[in-house]
This record gives sequence, structure tokens and C-alpha cells, in this order.
Amino acid sequence: MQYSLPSFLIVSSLLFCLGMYTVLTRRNAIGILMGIELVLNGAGLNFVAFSRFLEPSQTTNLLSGQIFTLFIIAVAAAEVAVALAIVLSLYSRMKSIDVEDFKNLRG
Amino acid sequence: MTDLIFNVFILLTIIPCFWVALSSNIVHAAFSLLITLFGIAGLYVLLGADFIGVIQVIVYIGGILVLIIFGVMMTQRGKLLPLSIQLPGKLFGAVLTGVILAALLLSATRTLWPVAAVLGEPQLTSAAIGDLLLGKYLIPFEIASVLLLAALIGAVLIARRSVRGE
Amino acid sequence: MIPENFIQSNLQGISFIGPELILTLAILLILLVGVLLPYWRHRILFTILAVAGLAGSVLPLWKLPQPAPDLTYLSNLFVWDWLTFLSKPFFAVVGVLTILLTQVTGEIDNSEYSECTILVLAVTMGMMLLVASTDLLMIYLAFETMGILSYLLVGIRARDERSGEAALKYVLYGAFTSGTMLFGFSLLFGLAGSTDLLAISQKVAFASQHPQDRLLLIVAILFFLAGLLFKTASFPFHFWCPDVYEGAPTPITAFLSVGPKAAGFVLFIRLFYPLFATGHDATIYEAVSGLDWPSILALVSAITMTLGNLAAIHQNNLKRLLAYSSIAHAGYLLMGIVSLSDLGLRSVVFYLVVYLFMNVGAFAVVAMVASAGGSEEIDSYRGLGARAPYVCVAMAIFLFSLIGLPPFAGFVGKVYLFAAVIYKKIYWLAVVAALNTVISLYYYLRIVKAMFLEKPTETIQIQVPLSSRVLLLALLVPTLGLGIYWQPLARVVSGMF
Amino acid sequence: MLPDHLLSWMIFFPLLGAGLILFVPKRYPTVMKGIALAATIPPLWWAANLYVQFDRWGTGFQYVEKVPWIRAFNIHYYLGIDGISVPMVLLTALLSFICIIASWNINEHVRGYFALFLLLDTSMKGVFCALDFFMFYVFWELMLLPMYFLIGIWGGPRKEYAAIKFFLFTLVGSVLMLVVMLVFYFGSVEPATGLHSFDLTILADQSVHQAFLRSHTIRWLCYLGLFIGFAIKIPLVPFHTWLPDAHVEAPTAISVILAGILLKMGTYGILRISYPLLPDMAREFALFAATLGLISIIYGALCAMAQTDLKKLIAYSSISHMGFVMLGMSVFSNTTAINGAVLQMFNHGTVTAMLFLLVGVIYDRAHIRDIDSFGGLAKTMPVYAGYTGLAFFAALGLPGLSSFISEALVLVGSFQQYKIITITATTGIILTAAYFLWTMQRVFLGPQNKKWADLPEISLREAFTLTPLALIVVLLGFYPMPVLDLIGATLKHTVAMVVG
Amino acid sequence: MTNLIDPLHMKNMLWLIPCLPLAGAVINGLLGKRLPVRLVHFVGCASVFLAFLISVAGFFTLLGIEEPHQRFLIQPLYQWILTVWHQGSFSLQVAFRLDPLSITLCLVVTGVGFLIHLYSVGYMAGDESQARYFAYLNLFTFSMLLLVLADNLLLMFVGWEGVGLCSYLLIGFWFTDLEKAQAGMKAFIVNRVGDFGFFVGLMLLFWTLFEGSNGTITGLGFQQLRESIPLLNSASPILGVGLATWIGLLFFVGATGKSAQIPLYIWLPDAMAGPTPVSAFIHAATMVTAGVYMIVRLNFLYVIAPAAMAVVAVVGGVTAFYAATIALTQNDIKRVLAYSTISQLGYMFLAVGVAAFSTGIFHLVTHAFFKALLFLGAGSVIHAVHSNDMLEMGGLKKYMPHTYLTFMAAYLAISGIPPFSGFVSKDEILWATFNSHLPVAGLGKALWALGLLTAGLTAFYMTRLVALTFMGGFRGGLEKEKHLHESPSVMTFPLMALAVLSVVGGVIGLPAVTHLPNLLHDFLGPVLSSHGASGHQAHAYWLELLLMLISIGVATTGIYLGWLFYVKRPELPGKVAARFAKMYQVLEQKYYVDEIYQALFVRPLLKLVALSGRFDLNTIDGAVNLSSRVTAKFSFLIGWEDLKIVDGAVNGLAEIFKRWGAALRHLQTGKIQHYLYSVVLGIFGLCVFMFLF
Repeated sequence: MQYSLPSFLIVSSLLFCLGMYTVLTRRNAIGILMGIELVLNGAGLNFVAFSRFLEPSQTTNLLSGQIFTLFIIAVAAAEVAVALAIVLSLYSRMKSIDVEDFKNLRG
Repeated sequence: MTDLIFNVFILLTIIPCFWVALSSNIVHAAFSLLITLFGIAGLYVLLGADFIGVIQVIVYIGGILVLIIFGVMMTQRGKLLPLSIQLPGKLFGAVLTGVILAALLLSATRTLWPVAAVLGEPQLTSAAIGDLLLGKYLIPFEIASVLLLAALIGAVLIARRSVRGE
Repeated sequence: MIPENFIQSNLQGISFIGPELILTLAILLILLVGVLLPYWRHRILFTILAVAGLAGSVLPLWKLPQPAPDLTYLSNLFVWDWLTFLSKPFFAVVGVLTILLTQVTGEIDNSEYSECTILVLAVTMGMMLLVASTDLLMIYLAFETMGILSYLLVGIRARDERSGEAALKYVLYGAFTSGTMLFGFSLLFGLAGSTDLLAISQKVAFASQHPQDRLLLIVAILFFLAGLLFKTASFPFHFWCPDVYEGAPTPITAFLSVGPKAAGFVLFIRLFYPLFATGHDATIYEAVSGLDWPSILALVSAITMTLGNLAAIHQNNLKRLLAYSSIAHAGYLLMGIVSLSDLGLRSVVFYLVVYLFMNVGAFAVVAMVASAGGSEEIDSYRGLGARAPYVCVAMAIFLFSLIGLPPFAGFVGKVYLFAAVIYKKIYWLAVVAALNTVISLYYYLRIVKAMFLEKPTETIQIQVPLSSRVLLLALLVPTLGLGIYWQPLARVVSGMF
Repeated sequence: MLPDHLLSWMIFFPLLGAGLILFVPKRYPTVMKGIALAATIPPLWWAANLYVQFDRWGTGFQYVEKVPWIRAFNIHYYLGIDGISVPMVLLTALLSFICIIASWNINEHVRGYFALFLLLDTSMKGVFCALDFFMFYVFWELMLLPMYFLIGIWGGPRKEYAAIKFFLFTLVGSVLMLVVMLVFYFGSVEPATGLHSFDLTILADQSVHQAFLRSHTIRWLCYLGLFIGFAIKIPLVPFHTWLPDAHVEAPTAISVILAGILLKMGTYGILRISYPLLPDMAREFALFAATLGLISIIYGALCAMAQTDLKKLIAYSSISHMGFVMLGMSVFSNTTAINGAVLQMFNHGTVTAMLFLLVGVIYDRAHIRDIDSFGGLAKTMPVYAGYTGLAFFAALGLPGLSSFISEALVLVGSFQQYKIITITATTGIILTAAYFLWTMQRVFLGPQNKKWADLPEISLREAFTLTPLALIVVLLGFYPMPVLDLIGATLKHTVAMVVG
Repeated sequence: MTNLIDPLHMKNMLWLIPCLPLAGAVINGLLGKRLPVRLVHFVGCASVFLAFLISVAGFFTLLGIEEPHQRFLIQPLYQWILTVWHQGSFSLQVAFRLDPLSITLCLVVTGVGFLIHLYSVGYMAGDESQARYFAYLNLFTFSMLLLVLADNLLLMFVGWEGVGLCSYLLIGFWFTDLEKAQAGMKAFIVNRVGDFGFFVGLMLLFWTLFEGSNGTITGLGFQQLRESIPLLNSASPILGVGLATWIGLLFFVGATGKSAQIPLYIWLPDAMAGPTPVSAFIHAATMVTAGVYMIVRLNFLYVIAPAAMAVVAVVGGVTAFYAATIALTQNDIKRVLAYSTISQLGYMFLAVGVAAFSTGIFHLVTHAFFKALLFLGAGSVIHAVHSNDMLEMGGLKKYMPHTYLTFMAAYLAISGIPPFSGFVSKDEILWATFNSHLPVAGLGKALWALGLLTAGLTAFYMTRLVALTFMGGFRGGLEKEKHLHESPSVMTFPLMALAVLSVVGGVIGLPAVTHLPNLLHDFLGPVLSSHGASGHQAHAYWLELLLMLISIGVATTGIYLGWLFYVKRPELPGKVAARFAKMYQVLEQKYYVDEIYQALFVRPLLKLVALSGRFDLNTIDGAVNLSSRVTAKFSFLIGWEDLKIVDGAVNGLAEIFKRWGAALRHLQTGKIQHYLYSVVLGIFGLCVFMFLF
């Protein structure tokens, strides 16, 4: 593939969709979490790629794309921490992280 | 040369990624994710975002992924369960994902992105990013820290109980 | 090197986010008290600190200049318009009510209490920031602050399995949908090369003229909707809602049902409108050319309210019932969004205000009854009217208001929303909403029926403490008052758009 | 003597009483009842004064009060009465007063009962006096709440079902009305101010309607929405199933209010809102409405005949009688029918109130209402039988009693426009006679049933509630002009407006 | 006295005629229980007597007016109904009209009424609810007088239904007997069927005139109707039949109800369940003649509707004959008299049908006398025997001489023996029928023959009645025989008074052949349309005489046969009955008309009623069941087969929602996986819609 914007977009789309597929098909809560990470990384790659390839202009700063990715990483960290805390707390009681086991709330 | 490196990194990103999605072993999946994230860090560097690449390695791999792997390890004690759902569900998921992928690819290639006619030389971004973070993005930066702090407090609260085994 | 003017403008702009800063201070204070004075871990202390923080956060607002639609600050990250100005007290009230509700009910343990107040304050701060933001990055950050911390709030009662399950569902669902929305953000950034909403909206308007770009816009809109409809608990992204609402501690449920939901709707106004609608001047908006999302949203609105109402009929758990009711109300609120007019936006804001009081009121009663020895099941409400008349009358008023019967505020809110769609001549939606009102009557009345029309199955006396009664009164007054004379609020809302 | 803002006083005075009742300690139920009674007397006095002082020849609204309420929506606190409102207000005031007395034996949740009753009283009077569509709607809906509780808490064995059915049905009607109301709001522009308006007097001016409100489809749909809303309340036959249930389960006084006043609101609404706002559609729907009226008359009578529950029978008879009102209101070639219809509203209010009070009397004693389980009661309770006979004969339209005049006027008037329908409707009077007499026979005549041989005769209090109504029934039977001259001018105006 | 009969003065007193009995009714009805019985009697009788006196004064007042066409007094009391619209109005007054026709009826009603009130004092002695009885009776008198005196059709209708009410109340006077109560109900409902016709006729009449006169006709006053009736001729016919005919027929339907003609006569025999004085007063003398009165009152309408007249005549004639045949076989004394009443009413309709209005009224008056007498006599007998069954009577003449003698007077009158009143009036009817100009050729003669035959039958069954009751030996058993006694004088006095009237009543309408003035005819003349004079041309005295002789012959034959059958050879009836067993049975069972009506109308109606009742209960169920089927489909589609759809006993609209709600709940599976799928599916679905729109 060429070093061009579409190539990166294709990669990021693949990341996004594989992440989505992971989210859909995993029964393991942490597995689903990994899928979500892929989705986030797809978005992050998009931002960085755009900040590289777009036409710079007077009014906007393309670096904001990179900054965005920075924040995505920070948010992802918080998210993973929270999600893992929840998963672990559930695991300590239920001895399971299979999402199929968590269906007491329904109807 | 650049293209070669570029393609290597792409493969480094995408192939383990499939593993993440399809592997039947959660540990394999976790390590595949590690490789993917490395690949993405490489792509960042190739895109001239050296700072982000570094952060990706330090925070994402050094922090988040370690956390995930830690989680995986901690939760492997119980009964071994099928990692994924049944085949029909998978197929259905694959179809849906495929459709959305098609839409994304189509839009990625068709859209008239306002790309620069001539690709500028990549520049070092650390300084500029630092300026922005202490300038325009100072407030978001602070807010992110509040978020992390609060998330930390909450996560500790919840996890503390689980460690105590209540 | 930091440019001088950055510092200058930051210093000026910081005063605009005074409320958030005060909240942060309060958070730190609570944290310090919690850590340094472990023997002082009394609920009331944290409550006072948190309420003081929230109350104090509103004070700076009156020192600030007159809001204006184009008054942005902090490098265009935020805007200082009437919506921002009024949302901050709104969310402060949401926070105060939540804190007080946590205080008067015993659902949150003392050991979790300080963390709980911190998280509530932080989420409130996130919501305040969210409504002020006009930059994708800021929106994302605030959105996630609100989201991630509310996952924690749902799971805070760690001793409870249902709480944990709810938190897990919430976090996975929320992270996935917000990730999807983020991907949509990234696509729009690619189109505009900027994270500033104004800049993006110009590009979108421009791009919508090109057939090649339409697919991208559609994808972006759909990804945006995934996030927004998730936050507002609308079909087809509502599935998390009943489970999370049921599993979460009741005060938190009340909080989620008004706070993040309101933030989601404000985000529609703040994010979705500028990007995908044009023509603010004419008091009527239009969808950007070629993208008929209003029709889709109208459909979503109709399905949401019908689904919420129908599914609520069979619920025996009051929290779950109210969760479905809140889905239905999201459907009603979407009518205001669909109408693409100033009247529609006003109606959304108006409805959110009255919804705050009546819905928190209803949840408050649920929490109080549960903590006074009853349960959340409808069975424990049988004959309650005779045992706890004050609480039950209050509950009945909240429920009638939720149905939308005069002379309660919910009725006026509904009139606003109906007016909005009828103004835009979307009659079918008005009729669907009207019939939904009838369906909703059925399940709301089930509760009223249980309380007043049925004989008690048990004879335990329900004692509701004075503090709870005062809190209920504080919720009753606006619920009733705004139903009889809402001109002041109407004027405020009219000034916003 | 009379206060300023007479209508406001009349409407809200009971509400003051309700507020006062809330503060009476629980151990003084009689005080609560006394307050409730006291709260209905001044409105009755004012209503009587209103009746006397009302200018019979004026076609406009009188005793008008208009204050801006919600400027944002151009909503006004707007009260006023015309010839159609006055008899309804009078009837409301009278029946409220009577019903409080009839409720004297309520001993369960006394505070709630009387407070809710007075709230109901306020909302009913409000409906009959409101001239702002929004206000009308508020009062209209407000009525549902106390009614729901009054049926649901103090009702019979299936009270929950009946109460919710009542609520659901009527709410269907009112939400449709809400939609139509907003369509009218946006569809009209007040010429003086350029604002949209809820003012019924302004909306009645067809020239304020904007272009889209002139479209036939919109008008047709609007009329249909209003019509369904009101038809449920009346109730016309396909929309009537809530009524028998509600009546059977409601306590006596509430049945009285329900049949005596609430049903009239449907027809009142048509006169007050549908006709003035959409006169062209009123003409277009007239045949349809008349047909529904006819179906109600015949079908109601047939169903009444099939009943074994006394209250249900009367409930169905109400459907039948309200059918006459609808039939009469659908005639625009003369005013005889519509005069008869409005008179029938008043007469049915008094007659059916008597009927329900009478059923209450027997139910209080025997605790059943099954027609076939009685027999020979005329021997046991001759005075009671006398009152019942009067009420029954009034209900079956015996000449010399009030309903005859109104039904005759309706029939005579309708005959000009709808020959076949009217002739078929006239057969209704045979059916009505049949089921009332049959009931009379099964309950009162025949050999004395030993089981009920020692039922006590009607009490003085009960007689006191019945006597004023009986007097009105007889008086208006011989001399209906007191009502006819009240409504005549207004209805002439109404018909002229509809005919255009 | 001169003051009293001053027209101006009289005019203002008219209201007293009906209102005095009303006052009596109110006093007795409301206070009766607390008043001493004597006072109740006094109030009851005196109020009617006073009304009678005023009527007499009114009669003389009218006579005192020179010009016959000015002989009417109208007292407007108050505006009754007024509705005004732009093109017209509907205005009715409560006003009383005293003219020769109404005064005639007034005198009969108050006069005979007073006698019967008096009689009742004796007859009802000892009954515990006499106050109620007298209140009803007074109320009836009031209603009847209202009917008679009313100046407009609707007011007349008030009286018309009022008498029906009182009839209902009095038939079911002894309501603890369920059969009696049912008889009352039957009477009222059958009358309502007639009233339906009356009312529709009234509406049709008003609107036809209203439209014909471009809105200048605003009321139903008789004077106005009379003047404007030609407008009916210019109205376009309905179904090819002129409006006058339609209206005439509709009113006649009303008349058949009230006056017990075919096909609505069935209530009258049952109405005998009431106390006998009631039967005498209401169901013989006055109320049942209201139909005749009404048609005579509307004579101006009927004369322009010959077809309607013909129908009236035919129905009258046939009813006369038909009822007489039934009367032949009845054993209940009151039933015989009831059928006889129907039969005699048939004569009256025959008379008015052939436009001999005054003759109809004449027969009405004489019939009132002799039939009241017959009933009162029968009442006296029943009072003594305590049974209605003639087979348990016999030989009463020696125990009850006064009753017997007075009864004989009436008997001869009804049988048509000259010079008794009945003969005069009946013969006048037959003569008028013979002479009539009905639209169908020969119909008049045929009806005459039928009338003649009926006269013979009448004489026969009356003879049978008299023979079974008074002749021979007592068949009621010894125990009863001991208690046989003559009635008290308060009962016999009215009998005597009526007997005198029955004998001499004929003088007011002497036939032309006597060359004496026909007083009644002349008196009524101004009220009647000129056309009605057809029966009295000054020609063919020989023919009239001949016919008179024939009718006398027929009557005597009838009497002779009756005497032969029931006195001379009492075994004959049984033989004849055995010979014509079928026919006898049909007659005895009154042609099975009650049963036929039951099958034709009552049962289908009850079926319809039951059907409606069930339908009403089930409509919602039906809707719910439909929706449940839809729901079942829906749940099948989404793959949750376990969703139980409860068929059957469900009620309430809410059930529909409930079921959909239940179906929807299954979407909320609680599985995170499904929820995550829903996100992607949601995006996908919205995408599809986006492209569709």
C-alpha cells in the first residue's frame, strides 16, 4: 500500500470493524474490552492520519488531531481502569467474567 | 523504503488484530493486541507524530495493556469458558461488521478529503504539542486529570472491595 | 514558549468556568477530608461540603457578562450563551438533589459515601462542561468524564451483585457506543481539519453538496446518533437503560435519568444542530441538504416512546418501570429535536426542567419507601396510601405529572413538545405521542392504584423522616407550581433560542 | 350582595373548602362534611342569582373575566357564560350540593373523599365557564383525577378496573383534543396582536384561520379528533363501554355526578368548541353524528333491557338518552331540536341524578342491585316506590315530566332534517318504556319478597336529596320555558353560525 | 248564574275543569295516607263533581252564544314551548279549548266520572290504599280532561299519554299480583306503540305545514291546523301516497292503540285486571274513546284523506265483528264486556270512517252510559260473588234486584233494542255506513252488512251474559250463596243514574226519520267539516226506516238465539261447541293473537336484547382477541415461542397494551451480547432507513 491517506483510513476502518466484531462475538468481558480498545485506536489513528495529510490552513491547527489522540489515550486509560475494576469486582463475587452469566437484570 | 516500512507496520497492526478478534485463547488475544498497539505506535511515528507514538507505547502499552493483561491473568482462575459466542452469532456479527466495513471503506475512498496537495515534511511535534497543552488545551488537560483522579478513586473503591473478597 | 496571549485569554476565560473550578475544589476538599480525617467520615459532613460546592458553583454565574450566542472563550473551546448559562444551575440542582437523596436514603454505605459524592460532583462538572463545549475534543472529554464516572457510580454499591452487573452492562455498552461516536468525530475532523464545531459545520454544509461526500456524512451522523441516543436512552440504543437503572442505587438512578439524559439532549442542541442543521435565523432549521435525519429521528422518537411505554406495562419493579418510563420520555423529548425549530428547542429545555423535578421526585419516593422498610417491588406499595399518605400523595403527583395531566408541570412540558411538532405539522407524531400518553397512563396508574385503591398486604408502618419530607416538598413545589404558572420559566426558555 | 368576579368565586369556592378540609383533624369527620356542604351552598346561591340576572336576550358572553395568564403562549384566564353554560352551571351547583348530602354516609377516608369531591366540583364548573381553549382543557383534564380516585377508592368490588377504564377512555379523547387544540393555536393569528391564540371567541372567527387550517383535510381531521374526544365523554355508542363499568362501581354520589354532569360535558364541548370553531365540518358531520345518536338511542335501550344490574341499566339508559342530545344537536335547519337537546342535557341531569340516588338508597339497604332479586318493594317502601316511579316515568319521557319536552323537541326538530332517523329514534321511546316498566315491575311490583320485607323506608335525608330534583322534573314538565328562554337566544346564534 | 255562564267569565275558569281533579289527585296522593278515609272520598268525588258543575256551566255558556260558529272559548294559560330560528319558530301554548266537541266529552268524563267515583267509594270500601286509588282516579280524570280540552296536538298528546299512565297505574293497582302488574305494563307498552304513530304523525303534520306555509305555521293549535290543512294537498306525496293520508293513517295508529282496535287491541282484555270501576271508567267509558275523539277532533284532516278514512272504517268494522266473535265464548264477565267494548269502539271508528263524525261521538256518549253501567253492574255482581267467572254465577236477579234492573237497561241498550240509547246511536252508524261514499265501491254496503251481523252477535253474547249471570240458578256453591247481597246504595245510585241515561240518552241524536232535530249533530256541527254531514240528507226516509227494521230484527234474533241457547235449552251451547270444536277453540283462545304477537314481536325483541347485551359485553373481548392473535404472530416472528398468549376471558382495552408490552419485554433479554448486537443492528437499521428516506 502507498503511504497515503486512504491507506491509513483503510487500516483504521479495519481496526474499527475488527474491534466491533470482537465486541460482538466475545463472551469474555475483558475480550470485549479489547475490542473497544481497537475501536478507540482506529479513531486515534484517523486523527493522527488526518493531522498529517490534510491541507494546513491559517485558522486551524492540524496538531489538534494529535492532541485529540493524546486525550483518547488518556480517556482510554481511565475507561479501562474503571471497566477492569468493575469486572474484577464482579469476578471476585461471581467467579466469572462470562457476560452470559450476567442476566439477572432483564425483562 | 518508507513504503516497505509502512507496509510492515500495517501488517504488524492488522494481522494480530485479526488474532485479537478470532483467537480462542484470551491470553493470545491479549498479546496480539500488544503487537497491534505497537504497530499503531509505529504508524504514528511514520505519520510524523513521534510524541503520540511514544505516548502510545508508554501509556497504552505500558499502562492500559498491562492492566488488561493483568486482568486477564487474574480472571483465569475460574472455570474455563468458551471465549466467543456460537457460530451463528459470529456469522451474523461478521455480516454486520462486513456491511459497516464496506460503508467505511467506500466513504474513506470516495470522500473528497481536503488533503494537502504537497505533503509537508514531518516536523518534531513535542514542543508544539507542549505549547498547545499548556495553552489552548490547558483546561482539557486539567479536566482529563480530574477525570483520571476521580476514575482512580472510584476504581480503587470498587476494586478494593473485590480484593478484600467481600 | 507559551504565547503571552494564550495566558492572557486563558486567565480571562477561566472565570467562565468558575463553576467547574469550584466543583473541583469541592472534590479535592472532600477527598482531603476523607483521607485526613478518617474519623470524621460522617455522611452529613460530605453532604454539606458537596451541596455547598454545588451551590457555590452557581454563584459566579451572576458575576459574569451577559451571555451571547457568539461569545466564546478559552480559544473557542467553550461558548457562553444562554443555554450554557442556564444549564449550569440546572446540573447543579441535579447534583444537589442527588446528594440530598443519597443523604436521606441509606442505599449508599458510609464507607462509600465520600467517593460517591466526589463522583457525583465530578459527573456534574462533566455535564456542565459538556453543555458549554463547542469543540469536538472538549465535547469528547466532557462526554467521557460524565460517562466513565457514571459507570462507577452505578457500580459503587459493590456489595450488590445487581449493581455490579448493571455497571458492567453500562460500561461495555457505553464504551462501545462512545467509541463509535468517537470514530464519527474522527471522520468529521478529516473533513474539516479542525475540531471547532463552527468550522466543521461550514465544511459539512459544503460537503453535503457533493454526492461523493454524502456517504461519509451519513456514516458520521449515524455514529453520532449512536452516542447521543445511547446517552438519552432512546431506541435502538436504549437496551442498557432498564438494567442499569434497576441495578444502580436509586439515588444514582435518579441522577442518571435526569443528568446524563439532559446532557444528551443538550448535546443534540449543542453538537448535532450546528453540524447537521442550518438556518438558525429563521427560527426554523433545516437538515443539511440531502440528509433527512429528522425523519429518521421522528421515527426513532415514535418507536422509543411506544416501546418504552409498552414495555413498562409489565414491570413490577418500580425502578425498572421508571426506567422504561424514562425511555418513553426520551421519545417525547426527541419530538422537540425533530421539530427543528426554536420552539422545539425551547420545548426540550422546558421539558427537561420539569422532568428533572417530577422524575427525581418519583425516584425519591421509590428510594424513601425502599429505605423505610419497603422494597422497590410494586407489591410493597399496596395500601401504602393509608400508611404513608404524604409520600404517596407526593408520588401520585409526580406520576400524574409524568403522565402529563394538568395542573402539573409535566402537562405543560408535554404541551410544549406537542406544540413543537404540531408547529412543524408533523401531525402523525403528535397523534402517536398523544396515544402514548394514554398507554403510559396505564402503568403509572398501576402504582397509584396500588397505593390508594388496594388494601395493604402487610401492616408495617412506614416512617419517613422529616428531611425526606422536606426534600419531597422541594420537588413538589416546582412540579405543581410550574403547572399552574410557568410564565417565568417560559420567558427564560424563550430567551434562549 | 354578589361578589365581583362572580364566576371565579363560584368556581374556586369549593376549592377553598377542599383546602380547609385538609386541615381538619382526622377525628372530626362531621366537621369535614359540614365544611364540604358549606362550600357548595354559596356557589349554588350564586348560580341561582346568575340564573335570575342573566340577560336572556344577549348573544354574547356575560360575566366575562379576562386576565393574561401565560403570555408566552398567549393564554388567558378567561371566563364567561352564555345561555348554554348557565343551565349547566346551575345543574352543577345543584347536584354538587345534593351529592354532598347524599354522601353523608361516607365514613371511610372522609377527608379524601370530600376534598376530592370539591376539587371535582371546581373543575366541572371551570369547564362550563372557560372561554380559553387551554383553560377549558386544563379543567377538562383536571376533572379526571378526582374522578379516578372517587371511583377507585370508594367504589364497588371492581372499582380498580372501572376507574382505570374510565380514565383510559376519557384520556384518549382528551389527548386528541389536545392535538387539535394546538393545531388551532398555530393555525390562527389574532388580528389585533398578530399572536396565536387559544381564545375561543377569536378562534370562532373563521377569518383568523390561516391557510393550512382552511384545508379541508385538516379541518376534517380536527373535527374528527374533537368529535371522538367528546363522543367518548357523551358517550356515543362505539365509545361507550367505559360508562356501564364506571357507573356500576362508582359510589352513589359519584354516579350522580358522572351521569348528571360529566356526560353533559361531551355535548357541551361540541357546542362550545366543535361548532363555533368548525361550523363547516359540523354541517358535514351532522348526518354521521345524528346516525351515531340514533344508534346510541336504540342500542342503549336494547342493552339496558338486557341488564340485570339496576345501575347498569340506568347507565345504558343514559347512553340512550344522551343519544337524543346528539341527535338534536345535529340538526341545523331549525333550533327546535337543538333547544330540545340542551334542555335534554339539563333534564337528563336531574332525572338521571334522581335515578342514581334512588339506586343508592336501595343499595345502601340491601347491598345488592340485582333487579330480579327484588320484587314487591312497593309494598315495603311505598314512598321510595313513589319517587322511583316518578323518576322512571320521567326517564321514559312521560308527558308532563321534564324529559318529555326535551325528547319531543328533539324529535320534532330532527324530523325536518332526518325523516328516517327520527322515525327510527321515535321507536326508542317504546323500548325505553318497555325496559323501565319491566324494571319497575320486577323490583317493585308482584308479590312482596319476604327477604326484603323489613327494609326501612327512605330516610329524611335521602328524601331531601330527591325532592328538589323531583320538583324540577315536574315543574319543567309543565313549564319548560325557564330553561328554554335561557338557552334560546344563544342557540339561535349557534345555529345561525353553523349554517353560516 | 248569568255571571257564571258569561263567556268571558267562563273563559277564565276553563283551567279549573282539569285542575280541580289534579288538585284532588295531589291532595290524595301526597297527604292521602294521613287523611281520614271519608275525607279522601270527599276530595276524590267533590273535585270531579265540581269539574262537572263547571262543565255544565261551560255547556250552557256555549249554548248561550248565538252564532254557532262562535261557540268556542279558548283560555291561553302560558307559553309552553318556544324555539325561534331565523326562518321560523316552533311555539306552543298551554291553552284550553272549549267547543261543542270538547264540552260533550267533558260532560261525559266528569259526569260519568263522578258517578264512578261515587261508586268506587262503595266498591273500594275496606281497601287499604284508597287514597292512592282516588289519587290515580283523579289524576286520570285530569289527564282525560287535558286530552279533551287541549288546544294543540302536543298538549293533547300530554293528556293522551297521561291517561295511559293512569291506566297503567290502575290496571296494576293491586300490584302484588304479578299478573295484574304485567297487564298494566302490557297496556302501557302497546299504547306506546300507538303513540309512536301519533307522534310521527304529529311531526309529519307540523313540518309539512311549516314548509308548505314557508314558516308561517309555528304551532299545532287546532284552529290553525284546521285553516291550513289544505296545504297538505299541495305537498308532494311520499311513496305515491298523499301526505294527508299518511298523516291520517299515522294518527289512526295512535287511535288503534288507545282505542283498542286491530291490531293493537290486545291490551284491553288484560286491562280488566284493574278494579272494576276503573274498567268501567277508563277502559270502557272514557279513555278508550280518546282515539275516536282524536279523529273527530282532526276531522278536517280526515275529510281530505278519503283513503285514510276508508282504512279507519274498515278497521273499525272488522274490529267490531272480530271482537264480537271472541266475546261469544268468553266466560269471564269482564272479558266479555271488554271484547264488547272493543267491538263497540269498532262501531265508533266505523262511524268516523264513513265521515259520520257526530254519529261516532253520539255512539261514544251512549256507549259511555251503557257500557259504564254494564261494567258497574258487573262490578256489583263481582262484589257480591267474589268471582269474575260467569260459570260460577247465575240466578242473581233475585239477590240483586237493583243491579239486575239497571243491568237490563244497559243490556237492552247495547243489544240495540229501541228506544234505548244504544239502538239510536248504533242504528245511526249503520245508516251512515250504508249511505257512505267510500272510495271503494260497495265497501259501504259490505261494512253495513258486517255491522249488522255484529249487532246480532252483540245481542247474542249479551243475552248469554245476562242469562248466565242473572237467570237460572246460582252455580257458585252454597257457601257463597249465603253471602250474596245487594250492593250498598252508594253503588246502586250510580247504577240507577246511568240506567236512566242509557235509556233516554238517545234523545240527543234522534234519527232523521223521527223528524225531530238531531241535537248533538247540530251542536257539533260547527266543529265538524261540512263534508261530515253526509249521513243526514233529507231523503230516503223509507230506506232508513227499512234498515232500522232490519237491524231491530237482527237484534231480536240475536236475543232470541241467546235465550234459546242459555235459558231455554242450556245443553245446546255444548253441542254447538262440540260440533264446531276447532272454531270454538280458536274463538275461546281469542284467535291466538297474543301468542302470535309473542312469537312475532316480543320474542325476537327479547332475542335482540339479549344479543345486544352480550355483544356489548364482548366487543372489547373481540378486539382483544384479535390483537392477541396479532401479538402471537409477532412473538412468533421474533422467535420467542414461549410467549404464552392467554386466550379467552380477558377484558379491558389495557389488555392489548399489556400483551404488546409482554412481547416487548422479551427483547430485553438481559444479555450484554444481545445489547451490543443491538447497537450495531441499530446503526445498520438507521442506515437502511437513511437510505430509504
